[in-house]
Formats: sequence, C-alpha cells, structure tokens
Amino acid sequence: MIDFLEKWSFFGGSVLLILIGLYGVITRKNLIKIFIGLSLMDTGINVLLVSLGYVEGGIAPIITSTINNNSYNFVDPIPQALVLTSIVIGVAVLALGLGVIIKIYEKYNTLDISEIRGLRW
Amino acid sequence: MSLFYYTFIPIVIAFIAYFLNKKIKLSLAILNSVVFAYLFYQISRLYNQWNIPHETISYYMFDREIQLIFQLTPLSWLFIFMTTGAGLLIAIFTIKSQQEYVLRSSFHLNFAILIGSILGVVLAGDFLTLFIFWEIMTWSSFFLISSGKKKAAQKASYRYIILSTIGAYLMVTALFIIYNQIHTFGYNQVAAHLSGLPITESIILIIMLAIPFIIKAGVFPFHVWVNGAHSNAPKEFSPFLSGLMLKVGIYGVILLLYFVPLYNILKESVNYRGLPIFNYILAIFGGITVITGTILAIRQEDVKRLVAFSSISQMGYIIMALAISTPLGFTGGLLHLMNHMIFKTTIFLSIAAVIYRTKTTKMSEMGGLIFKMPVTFTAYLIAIIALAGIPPTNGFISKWVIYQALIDKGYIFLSVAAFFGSIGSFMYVFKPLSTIFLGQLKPEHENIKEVPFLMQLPMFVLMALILLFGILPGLQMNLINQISQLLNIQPVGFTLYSITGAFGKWNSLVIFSLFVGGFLLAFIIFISAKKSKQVGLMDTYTSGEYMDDPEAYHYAYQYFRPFDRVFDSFAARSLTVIYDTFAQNIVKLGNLFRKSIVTGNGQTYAFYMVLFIVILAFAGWII
Amino acid sequence: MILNIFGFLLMAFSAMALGLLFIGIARKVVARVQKRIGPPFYQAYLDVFKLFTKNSITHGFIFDFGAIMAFGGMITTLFFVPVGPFVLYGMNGTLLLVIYLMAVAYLGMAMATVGSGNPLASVGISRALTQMLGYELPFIVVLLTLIYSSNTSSIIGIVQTQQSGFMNWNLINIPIGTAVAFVTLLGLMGKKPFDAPIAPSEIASGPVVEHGGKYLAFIMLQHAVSVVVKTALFVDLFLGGGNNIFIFIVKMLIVWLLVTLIGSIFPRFKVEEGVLFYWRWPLIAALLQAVIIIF
Amino acid sequence: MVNLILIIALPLLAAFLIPLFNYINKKLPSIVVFLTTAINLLIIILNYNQIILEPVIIELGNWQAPFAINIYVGTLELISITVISIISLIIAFYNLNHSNFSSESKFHTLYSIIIAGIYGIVMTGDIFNLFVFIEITTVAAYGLTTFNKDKGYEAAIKYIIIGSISSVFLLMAIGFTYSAVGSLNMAVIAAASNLIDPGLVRIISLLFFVGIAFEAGILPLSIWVPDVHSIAPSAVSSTLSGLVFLAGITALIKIFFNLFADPSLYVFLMIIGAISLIIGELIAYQQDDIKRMLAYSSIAQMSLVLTIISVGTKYAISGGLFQLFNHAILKTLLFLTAGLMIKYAGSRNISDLGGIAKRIPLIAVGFSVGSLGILGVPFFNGFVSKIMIVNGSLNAGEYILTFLVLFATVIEMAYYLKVIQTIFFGKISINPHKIVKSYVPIIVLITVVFLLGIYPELITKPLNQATGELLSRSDYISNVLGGM
Amino acid sequence: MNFRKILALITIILLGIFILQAFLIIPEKGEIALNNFGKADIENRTAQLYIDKSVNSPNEQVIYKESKDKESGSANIVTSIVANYRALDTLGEVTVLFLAATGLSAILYNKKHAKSNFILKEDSFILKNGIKILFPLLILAGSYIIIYGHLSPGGSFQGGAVIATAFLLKLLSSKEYELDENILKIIEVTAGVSFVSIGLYGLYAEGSFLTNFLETGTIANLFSGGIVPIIYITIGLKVAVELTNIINDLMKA
Repeated sequence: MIDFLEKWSFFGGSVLLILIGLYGVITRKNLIKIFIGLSLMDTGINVLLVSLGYVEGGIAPIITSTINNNSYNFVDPIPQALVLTSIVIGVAVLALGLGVIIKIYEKYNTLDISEIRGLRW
Repeated sequence: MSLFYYTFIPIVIAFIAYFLNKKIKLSLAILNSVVFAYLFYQISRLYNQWNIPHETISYYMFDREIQLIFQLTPLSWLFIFMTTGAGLLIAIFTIKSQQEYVLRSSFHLNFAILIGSILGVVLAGDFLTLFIFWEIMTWSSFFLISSGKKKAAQKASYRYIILSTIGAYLMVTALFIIYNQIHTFGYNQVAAHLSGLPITESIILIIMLAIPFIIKAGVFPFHVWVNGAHSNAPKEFSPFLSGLMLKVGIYGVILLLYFVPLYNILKESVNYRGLPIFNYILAIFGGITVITGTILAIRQEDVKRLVAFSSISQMGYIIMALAISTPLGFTGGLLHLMNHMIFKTTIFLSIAAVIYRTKTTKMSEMGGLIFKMPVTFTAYLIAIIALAGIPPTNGFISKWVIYQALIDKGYIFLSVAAFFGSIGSFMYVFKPLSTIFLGQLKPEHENIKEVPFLMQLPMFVLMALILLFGILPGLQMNLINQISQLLNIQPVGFTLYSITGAFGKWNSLVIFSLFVGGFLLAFIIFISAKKSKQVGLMDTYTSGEYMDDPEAYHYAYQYFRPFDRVFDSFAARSLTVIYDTFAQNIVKLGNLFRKSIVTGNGQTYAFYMVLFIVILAFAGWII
Repeated sequence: MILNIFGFLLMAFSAMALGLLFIGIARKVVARVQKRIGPPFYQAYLDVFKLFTKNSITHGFIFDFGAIMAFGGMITTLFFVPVGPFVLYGMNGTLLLVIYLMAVAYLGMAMATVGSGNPLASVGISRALTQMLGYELPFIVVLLTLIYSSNTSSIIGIVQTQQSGFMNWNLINIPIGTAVAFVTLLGLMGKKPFDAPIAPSEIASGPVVEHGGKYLAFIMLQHAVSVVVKTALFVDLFLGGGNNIFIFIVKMLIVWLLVTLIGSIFPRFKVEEGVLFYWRWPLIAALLQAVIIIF
Repeated sequence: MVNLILIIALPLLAAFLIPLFNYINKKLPSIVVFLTTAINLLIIILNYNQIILEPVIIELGNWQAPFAINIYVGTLELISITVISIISLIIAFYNLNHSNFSSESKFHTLYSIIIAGIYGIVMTGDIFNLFVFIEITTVAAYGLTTFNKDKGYEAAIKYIIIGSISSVFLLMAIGFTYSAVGSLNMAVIAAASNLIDPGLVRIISLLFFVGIAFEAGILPLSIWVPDVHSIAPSAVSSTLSGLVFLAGITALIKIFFNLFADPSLYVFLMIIGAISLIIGELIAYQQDDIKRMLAYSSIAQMSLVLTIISVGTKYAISGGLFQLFNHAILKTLLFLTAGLMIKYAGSRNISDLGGIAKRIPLIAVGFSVGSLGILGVPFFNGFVSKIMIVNGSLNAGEYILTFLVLFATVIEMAYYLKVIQTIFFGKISINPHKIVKSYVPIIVLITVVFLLGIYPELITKPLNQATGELLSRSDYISNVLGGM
Repeated sequence: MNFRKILALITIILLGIFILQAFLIIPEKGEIALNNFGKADIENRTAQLYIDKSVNSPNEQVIYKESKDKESGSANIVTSIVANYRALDTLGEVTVLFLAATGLSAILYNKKHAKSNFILKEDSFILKNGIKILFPLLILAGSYIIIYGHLSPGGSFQGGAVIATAFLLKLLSSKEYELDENILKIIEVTAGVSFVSIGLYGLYAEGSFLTNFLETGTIANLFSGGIVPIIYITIGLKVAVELTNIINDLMKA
C-alpha cells in the first residue's frame, strides 16, 4: 500500500506536473505564463528521471567514510547525471526565451501570444 | 559518327556557345545553323545503313548499371532527317528575324537542346532512354514557349508543362511496373511482356504508356495546350512546334501501335470490324480532334491561333490513319505526317514573316500585303493549297491515301470527320489569305518591304518540296516501304509518280500534265482577249458611295460569322474550362488548409503537437 | 499525242458550248415559269461574245490569275468526267479527285474576287465557302457509300457497274442516296434556295460584283463548264451514264431542268439556315443510306 | 586515420575562441569558421576510404564500447557527414561576405556550434548524447533565428515553445528506455529491444518520434518551419533546411531502423508522411513569399523522404536517402539564391521579382537549376532519386503511394514554375539594391548538382551499402558490442 | 472555461492516460518493462560498473581513502560520470549554456551598453551593506563547492550557480555596479577553451577525446580523480560566467 502510494506519488506526481505545465502552455495566453508552464514541464521530467533511478533505501552515490564498504546501496547515479544536464539545458532555453520575450514586448507592446501573429499562412 | 553524338553535339556546342557569347560576339543563330547543317549532312549519309550496331551508355541507377540504348531504324531516320532539316531551315530563318525576345541567346540554347533531345527520343532503343530525352524535350520546349513576348505565353506554357508532366509520370509509372517484373526497358521485351499479361492489365498499362504521346500529339482529350502554346510561342518557334513537336508524339504512337504491335497484343480483345477497340477509340478520338480543330480554327481572329487549330485537326488525320492500322492507313499516316510537316512549317514561316514586318497577329489589322510581300504570299498560297488537299500538291496525295484507307474499312464516322476537316480547311485557310494578303492595304503598312533573303530562302525550299512531292510521291513512298518492311506491314504498290490505292490508282504525272493543259488553254483565251487596264483597289463598285477609308472597306473581322453563330454554344464549353476548374478546386483546397492550419498562433501549434500525439496514440500506434 | 491535244480542245470547247446552251435554256424556262417571255435560248452565246469584245478593268495580277485559275481548274476537272463515251484519262478520274479539282476552280474564283478588294465580293465568298461546308458533307457521304457499294472509286468503273439495264442504276440501288445527291446538286450549282453567295439583291451578285468584260466572260464560261461537269457527274453516278452521247445529253438536260425548275420556285435560305438544313435532313438520310449499304 | 571526433571538437573550440578573435579583427571569426569547416571536410576525406570498408566506432575517453558514450560512423553516417561538410563549407564561404549583422561574431559562433551539433546528431551512438546534440542544434537555431531584427523574435518564440515541449517528450522517451534497458547505448537497446514489452516499445517509439520529428520537418510538428526558415538570414535558412533536416531524418532512421525495428510502425510513418507531403505542397502553392514557399517545399520533401523510407524495402530506402541528400544540396542552393534575389529586389514577394534574371543572370540560373533539380529533370541530381523513389515504391507494390508522390510533384512543379517564369520572363518591376554578388558558392553548387545528375554512382553506390547496413541490425549490434 | 480550454483539458487527460499506461505494463516472462518504483536493479547494469569503477578494469571493491589508481578517481560517482564517463554530454551542456549566453547577448545586443532600467529607485541601505558582507562568502562557498565537487555532494554547476548568485545580488544592490565585460569574456574563453583542449590533449596523449591522462590517485583525496577536478573547475568558471552574463544581459535589457 505504502509503496503503491510512493510509486504513484512520484511517477504520477511527476507526470501530473508535466501535464499541468502542458495545460498551462496551451491555455494561458500570457507568454510569461507559458514559459512558467514550460519550466514546470522541465521540473516534472527531471523528477520523473530521478524517480526512475531510485533504489529502495538507496543513498547518494558518493563513497564516504560512513558507508560500509562491502555492502553499499546507492541509487542509480546515471539519471542524476542526466538530470544535471537537462536542468542546465532547461535553464539555457528559459533564459533565451525570456530574452526573446523582452524583445517581443518592446516590439508588440503585448505578451498575449494570440496577438503576436505577424507570421501566418 | 556515333549515334550517341548526334544527340549531344548540339546540346554541348550550344552550352559552350551560350557561356562564351558574352565574351566573343558570335551569333548563336549562325552557329546553330552551321551545326544543324553538319548534322543534316551526316544524317543524310546514314540513309540505308540500317544495320549499323546499337550503342549503349551505362548509367548507374538503382544498384546496377542501366544501359541507355541508341539504335537507328528507317523510322527513326525519317524523324531525325525531318528534325534536323526543319531545325536547319528555322535556324536560317532566325538569323535575321530575331528582334523582340526576352532572352535572345537562351532561345538558341533551348532550341539546340530541343533538337538534340528530339534526336535522342527518336534514336532511343529502349523506353528509359526515350523517357529521359522525352523529359528534356518537354522542358526545353517549355522554356522556348514561355519565352514568347506575350503574357499569355507563360499561361500557355504552364498548361503545356503540367499536362506533359502528368503524362510523363503516367508513363514512368507504367514503365517501372513493367520493369519490376522483367528488369529491362527494351521495346521488344516490353512488347512480349505486355502480350503475356491478362488483357485488362495490358490495356491499362498500354493506356498509361500511350497518354504522354497522345498529349504531345495534341489529340482530342488533351488538345487544350496546343492552341495556346502555338499562338504564343515565339514566331520562329511556332513552325517547329507544329511541324515537329507534335510529330514526335506521333512517333510515340507509331512506336506503340506498330513497333510494340498493339494490334497483335489486343487481337483477342473486343473488336469493331476487325479492329481492336483500343485502336478504334483512338481513331474516334482522332476524328473528334479533326472536327473540333476545324470548327475552332474557323472562328479564330488571331492568325497563329487559327493555324494552331488547323494543326490540331491535321494531327487528327494522322492519328486516325495510323490507328486503323491497315497498310494503306499506315502509309497515308506517314505520308501526311511528312507533308504536314512541310506545308505547316511553310505556313507558319510565312506568317512569321508577316508578323516580322507588321508586328501584329490580328488578322483584321492587316490586309492587302500581296503587293508588298509577294514571295511570302506565294509561299502561303502554295502551302494552303497543299493543306486544303488540292491537287497537284503533296497534301492531296496523303489525304487521298487516307480516304482510301478509311473507305476501304468502311468507317463512316471517320470518313465524315475526315471530309469535314478537309472542306472546313478551305474555310479557315482562305480566311488569312483574304484578310492578310488580299483586300485593302492598311495605310500604316504603306512602306512595308519584303522580308530579307535569308528569311525567304527557307520558304523557297519548302515550296519546292511541296511541289516536288506533289508530282513525285515515289520519293517518300520508297522510305515508307522500307519502314513497312521493318514493321512487317505489307507495303503499298507505287512507282515514282503513282500510288495504288484500294479503289484505284493515283497518277500524279497525268494529273499534272492535264493541269498544265487546262491552265494553258485558259491562259491563251485570256491573253487573246482584249487587254484590260489596271485600277487601284479602292476604285470599285460602292453602290454610289464615295469611300476613302481602306479600314472601313476591308471585310476582315469575323469573316465567317454566320457559320460561327451555329457553333457558339459548342465553342463556349471547351475542355479547357473543365481542366481549369479541376485545378482551381485543388488550389481552393490548399487555401483552406493554409487558412485553417497555419494560424500563426504559437499556442495553437503547441496544441497541435499534443493533439497529434494523442491522435496517433489512440489511432492504433499504442492501442 | 496530237490526237490527244485535238480531243482535248474539242472536248473543252464543246463543253463550253453545251454549258452555254443549257444556261440559255434555263433562262428561258425560268422566264416561262415566271410568266415572262424571256430571252432566246442562244442569249448566253451573245453575252459571252459581247463581253469578250468589251473593255475591262483589272485589280492587279491576282485578279487575272484568279480568273485563269478558275476557268483552267474547271476545264481540268472536265477531263476526268466521262461525258457519254467521250472521256480522257477516265481511268485515273477517281471521284475524290474530281471533287477536289472542282475546289481548284472555287479557290481561283475566290482569290480573284477577294483580290478585287470589294467587301461585297468577300462577303459573297465567305457565304459560298460556308455553304460549301454545308452541302459537301452529305454529298461526300453519298459518294462514299457509292464507292463502297460498287467497290471502285473510278467513275468509269461506277458507270460500268450500272450498265446492264435500268434496274442496275444506282437510282434504284441507293434511292435515298440519289435523292440526297440531287438536293446537294442544288447547292453545288448555287441555285435557289441555296444562292445566298450570289444574292443579287443583297450583295450585288457577290463574287462577280467586280467582274466585267472578259473577266465576267471567264466566269460565265467557267459556270457553263461547271454545269456540264456537275450534271454529267450526276448522270454518271446515278443515272447509269450512257454509251450514246445523245441519250446522255438528254439525261443531263433532264437533271438540269429539274434543278432549274426547283430553283425557280423557292425563296432564298439564309446562309447558316442553308448549312443547318443540309446537316439536318440530307446528312441524316445519307448516313442512313450508308449504314444500310455497309452493314 | 584522423580521429573523427575532431569534426565535432574543432567547431566547438573555434566557437569558444571566437570572442577572442573578435578582439583581434572583426573579419577574423568568419575566416576561422570557414577554415574549421574546410578542415572538417579534409578530415572526412582522409577517413573516407577506410570507413567505406568497415564502420568505425570511436570510444570516447577510451571507455570500452557499450558502457560510455561512443560514436558510430557507418556508411550512412559517412555519406551524411560528407554532404554536411561540403554544404557547411559552402555556406561558411558565403558567410564571409554576407554576414554583416549588428553582432557578427556571435553569428559565427552560433553557426560554428550548430554545425558541430549537426555532426553530433548524425554520428552519436548514445541516445542521451543524441538529446544533447539535438538541444545544441535547436538552441543555436533559436539564436540564429533572432538575427532578423524584424520578425525574428516572433518566429523564435514559436520555435522555442514547440522545441521545449518536444524536448520534454524526448527526455521522457530516454528515461523510459533507460529504465527498461538500463543502458543508453543504442546498440545495447537494439539488442534488448525484442525483449522489451511490445506495448512499451510502441510508447517509447512514439515519444521518440515526437521528440525528433519536430526537427525533421514533418507536419504538424514542424509547423514552425515556414516562420523560422522564411525569417532567418538565408545562410541560416539553408543550414536549417538543408542540414538540420538531414540530421533529423537520419536520427529518425536510426531510431526506427536500428533501435526499434518494428515494421508494424512503418505504416504509421508512411501515412503521416503522405498526409504531410500533400498538405505541405498544397500550402506551398499558395505562398507569395518566396522563402516561405521554399520552406513549405522543404517540409513536403522531408515528408516525402520519410514516407518513402518507411516503405522499408531496399530500393525505397536508398531512393529516399538519395532524395534526402539531393534535397540538402538543392535547398542550400535555392535558399542562397533566393536570399540574394530578395536582397537585390528589396522584396520577398514572388510577384516583385519579375525579370530579375536580366539583371543578375547567374543567380537566377542558380535558382532555376535548384528548382529543376527538385522537380527531377533528367541529368539534374533530382532525376535519379525520383526514378529510384518511383521504382522503390512500385517495387514494394505501393501503387497509391506512388500516385500520391507523383501528384505532389506535379503541384510542386506548379509553384516552382511560377517563380521561374516570373524571374525569367516577367515584367521588370524592381528598383535594384546594391548586393555583394558571390558567384563561387552558386557555381560550386550547380556543379555538384550536375555532377550527381550525370554520375549518380558517386552517392548511389555507397547508398546501397548503407541501406544494407540499415536493414541488418545484427551487424550494427555486433559491430558495437563486439563479441557480446 | 470556454471551448478551447475544455478541449485542451480533454486532450491533456488523454495524453496523461497514454503516458501513465507505460507504468502499468506488467511484463510477461522474459520481457522487460519499466522498473517498479525503487526497484531499479543497478547490480547488472552499466551503473554498477560506474559505481565499481570497473568499466575497463577488473571489478574489485572501491574502499574509501584506500584504493588507488582506479580508472576514475573521484569519490562522487555522479561527478565521475558527469566529468569522466559521459564528459561529452557535459561538454554539450556547457556549449548549450554558452549558446544561451551568446544568443542572449546577440538578442539584447543593441541595448548592451544602456544603463540598467531596473525598477529600484535608490539603493536600499540594508541590501547594499548586507551584500558587502555576503558577497565574499558566496564566492568562497561557490569555489568550495566547485573544488570539492569530486568528493562531496554538489559540483561545478551548483558552485557556478552560487557564484552567479553573488553577482546577481551585487547587481541588485546598486545601480552603479558595472561588470567588466572584458574580464568576463577572458574567463569565458579560457574556461571553454581549456575544457576542449583538455579533451584534445587526451586525444593526443591517450588516443581518445576527453580521456583521463593524469593518474587518478587515491579515492577521496583532494588531489585525486585525474582530470575530473580540472574539468570541473573549468566548467564551474564557465557556468559562473555564463550565468552572470545571462543575468547581466537580462537586467540590462
């Protein structure tokens, strides 16, 4: 029961986070809100990755003096490395997007994406 | 010289010259005429050397070398001979007549490419080679047509290229369906395979193969491109377009009907009076083409359009004659093919000469040019006598043979169509004669001179040919019988000046001598009578009115109005409209997509993504 | 050779004479129908001689050439149509050839008249050509049927097929065809109701409006010869020809008189009405005949 | 044998160094980028003969093959990187004269990095590394799009939104794959792929498709393409349309032929491709903005390639790949010439380009050569590929598909010919602006077009080998994993 | 709650169903599916090799402060993955960051040297003086996190972020504060170039890109892990500089 809850609180939760972000992206008109949705999606996917690599009772994969040598129980380190990368990429994209948003606001004097339609058809 | 070079020499030389002529000022027209003259000489030396070996070039395509085959047969010899001959004449004509082109040097480039590619098409030894050069021919002619100076030229060439491409794609599809079963493109193997297939499949494949040729030949359901293309093409190119491009389509039809003998393939299919239904339908289309072309030609006011429509109807004759696939029909078809090339080229050249001087193609804006341009007039007169099929010109002979063939098999409709065409041709050829050359001279054309000699020369040559073949058809029959032997059709009996038809014999020598006699008699009576005094054209019976304006006194506009009134409704609903509506509907569909999908709203695009995933997921990718 | 040339000339001139005679007779008959006295039957000869003696004007060489072409073409046609026993080169005289040779004459006349630069003439020509397309079609269909049935296109051959007795005449074999051919003969000769091309009251007798003096004489001679040629052709094809020249001429005369009488009582068709008329009944009838014969 | 990783490393190094060079001389960055691309081409040429014999696996950091990132260069990758290097070299040369932006050095930085990213996408043998390189390419493309100060930002924001969403899906796919297989190496996944539960395979493959296809020009995922391509500077447009699409399709091929070779999925790809093909062509016909038209045409071409490749037979795949490479070359030519014409005429509308051929003949000829190549006129490179496509699809008995492809080609012809007729025979209605005429790239590209048209075996021979490798996954797996 | 929102909601829910269904798949015998939560069996996977540091070398116990000259010498296994096993990814992500900074400065180029239009009217006293104290500490902390990245939790990205935060605070605190862009550029260039050139030196020395060419030393010593600490320092600098650039640009905009 508990592990069921755990499982769904992590997997389902992260997926839910992604979906919420996605919902925000495709419904909110304000560009800033859209980007908040995007970063929500990023967070969600990162949580998902990490939770996929989780091991029962596992600890951070660092060799320290405290752990008993011949039986250590680490969580999967690879997803963490991946998450590290994806976080940075998310940050980069976010920063770029915000810069673009600034210029768009200068140009169109609005953040409503449905009014920024100079390129169509 | 290797056959392969015949196709590539003009192309290569033209390319080099095109890129050099910015630096060194050489006239591409002269260069072209020299090259074509050389080719013409070489080709004429090829006569009777049918046994020179095939040549192949290897072209690496799928995962193997594909062989492009070139071969020489009497049939292909006839076509390359005609092509280079006509090309030579037109190139000579072009030396002087070039003034008002958008891109002048590109005209010669494309023209040389066209000649080369037609040689390639005709010398091709298998379907792939034919297809490759066919495409090149289509494209170069497309550029030639759209380089016409009117805006309509582009629309016409557009229609032309789209139609031709659809045809070409049908052809290539059929070819590769066959190729995937027999792994070769050779004519004979394809023929053998087709005869092996069940009848329906082979008929479908044959139709797919035939349509591009029929389109090029401008036969009934696909004749829509011809008039626009002919009338708007540069005036030097129209003769070639009508004289040879259409004939290349006919070459393809001959290929299918005789070289790939459809007659044998379809023998057990549905017959009409011993003729496979496919051939018969083709012949019917030919007949419809004749009638449509004639009726539409009669109502034209633009001289080039008029002659274009006449080309359509003449093509109908050739198709009819070839489709009924009897020895007489074959002979008549080929005869008419040659003769039509000769006199139609003459007509277009003379008209080009007129346009060169008067700068207009509206017949009602000209008149009385006979005294100004007598040579052009004579060329036109002889050519139309041939076109109307009046003895003793070559046009009559070919038509005579065709009639023999038609009556022999007793195809009523076809014969009626044929006669309708030939009598209608009186009407439409007489219209330019009377409105351009006869009648009142326009004041603004007072000081027009005859065209320069280099432009007269081709006309002289062609006039001579018309009369020569009118008196000595044996010259043509000789070659045609060689072709018949190649395609094992039993040849038609002939001597140098006589042809044996189904219902009697044609002896051109007697006819000619009698003509001389009759005209001599008339002439003697004429000069023995009192001499008459010459007066001007304005000095005529005007029922008492005093006329001073030649414009008002020249009966040119809507010459056959009473007749046209009968066919107004017919001319109104043309195939062109149907094709255009089809195209427009496709465009509308595209517009709908564009307006509804590409809204320009980034959010909608994002939504598309999600929707796309969901639809795919639940369309069966996942569940 | 000499003999040939002699026969040639003889035939030509006798045909002219005969034609002019026919024309004269026709004028007399028409006058009688219209309750006039009318000119004497030899009036046509007088006209021709008078015209040849008068001064005349020309509109340039095409005018002359056209006249010559018209007359010469018709003369040439004559030599391929057997008139009774007299025929030069008959074996070559296939029907199609004759039809097309007549066209030479038409073309010459047309060129001459249009060359005169008179719009009335041009109108006349355009009408003539239009009407030609009208009547030629059923006529040709009948001829095709004829050729197909008698399996030769040589006129002599056709005559020989109907030699033995009245019952072999094509009049009996293909009656509908004969009727159609007769109707087309009206148009072929430009008689009423198909004389729109030379409607004197509308376009001042159209093609010949500019012709005077010897040119008009030429046109008349050409017309005379054409009358002979056409009637002879009709007789050859449908009325069994004839070895005896007199019988033959009688047959020709009968045909000609019929044509004249019909022509003298009908009003004039508008040109497109004429065309449509020809394409409605005669054409259908002719096709019907053809179907009957061929199948 | 020079290590092929250099063709990724050198552009990055150049990019990192460019700020420095920019201090020395404003022109230096462009020259440096040009040199790097040239060196890359050199490296590839040096390696060509060996790789054509047997695939090369580069183990980064000497970690033995399946356990760390490795780079796999088979024949397909070889051809791709060869084409990429040639085209990038040409574009870099073009940039020497035509990159007068407000911040030029940054443009060259981004360009250099995007090239590295494209090489990475094509060559990498590790799915997460693939993700990283895709992100590099995309982010660089975001940056490059904004160099048009007029509407670039709008195009960029759409691009960014869609790109981020699809990257999320891509990551999800990678995560699932890792969680199922426990490795990120393509060969390991391929080896294990028939053990994975088929339902999961389908989920993962769909996520992968969505994540990558947005870079490969498949509607509706690539609906950003017309905006970005029409707005970006023409060098960028040609890079995106020629090279990025090439890389994207190559990645898709890797996913769907090497990783999850599930033939039951190909029919979906085929249908998607066909629909996208027709819609793309139909919309392209409507355009009046010439670059936008070209962009839609790129979409259509990519969909065509996807459709044909998903037929899955030998002939079809080789035809599709050939079309892919032809398209890369031709679109580069088209976009460069179109950009020059636009600069010259001062307008993007086709109707305003009338008679431009009389003023700048070579550029107009270049454009028409490109269009004729795409339309598949004989002795242009497009001809053989089209013939191969027709042959392939007919060989597989896909008659309807053949019909659709040819129908689409007819529409394509319709709109390309509109442009050609306008620029050659149209009425002259332009007030010319001064432009830097750069003949070398155009002439080189035209030469390549005709070379491939007359000697197609230059590509088709290796292509058959590549197709063979694609269709035999076991060889791929055993190549990477060695004995195990 | 208009139509499009409902439509969006429905679509999203369907999408969620389709994603979550991946977790519900129960593999049959011999098939593999997503591992259950916490059941990631890393014993027989690549990860185990990384933990045992036995990709190239035989598998033996890794003992704290004892085992020397392992193939990868950093105690923090994530670090060893990031900077050693999968260094190419890291290079890539640094590149992405660099791209972002470059692109951003290109986007905001024309505004580059304008004055900050930051809303703060006048500098707040507390903030200003608090930052004065906090700034060196933050720098110190960041540097520590970076330098000890291969031993302890954290790493160059985190450290770089911390340093960038320091500058962010500095910028927030006062309008007058200007970053010297030349210095930033120089650090940026050196960091990036040294990362790549370390990789290239590895290629030159060991025959493969980004190979460890130093001896790895004893696990969990400060000077251990071969090139890992060096790469980490370069990455840290790079990250710090790029983030600072980004912040700077965004605030100047």
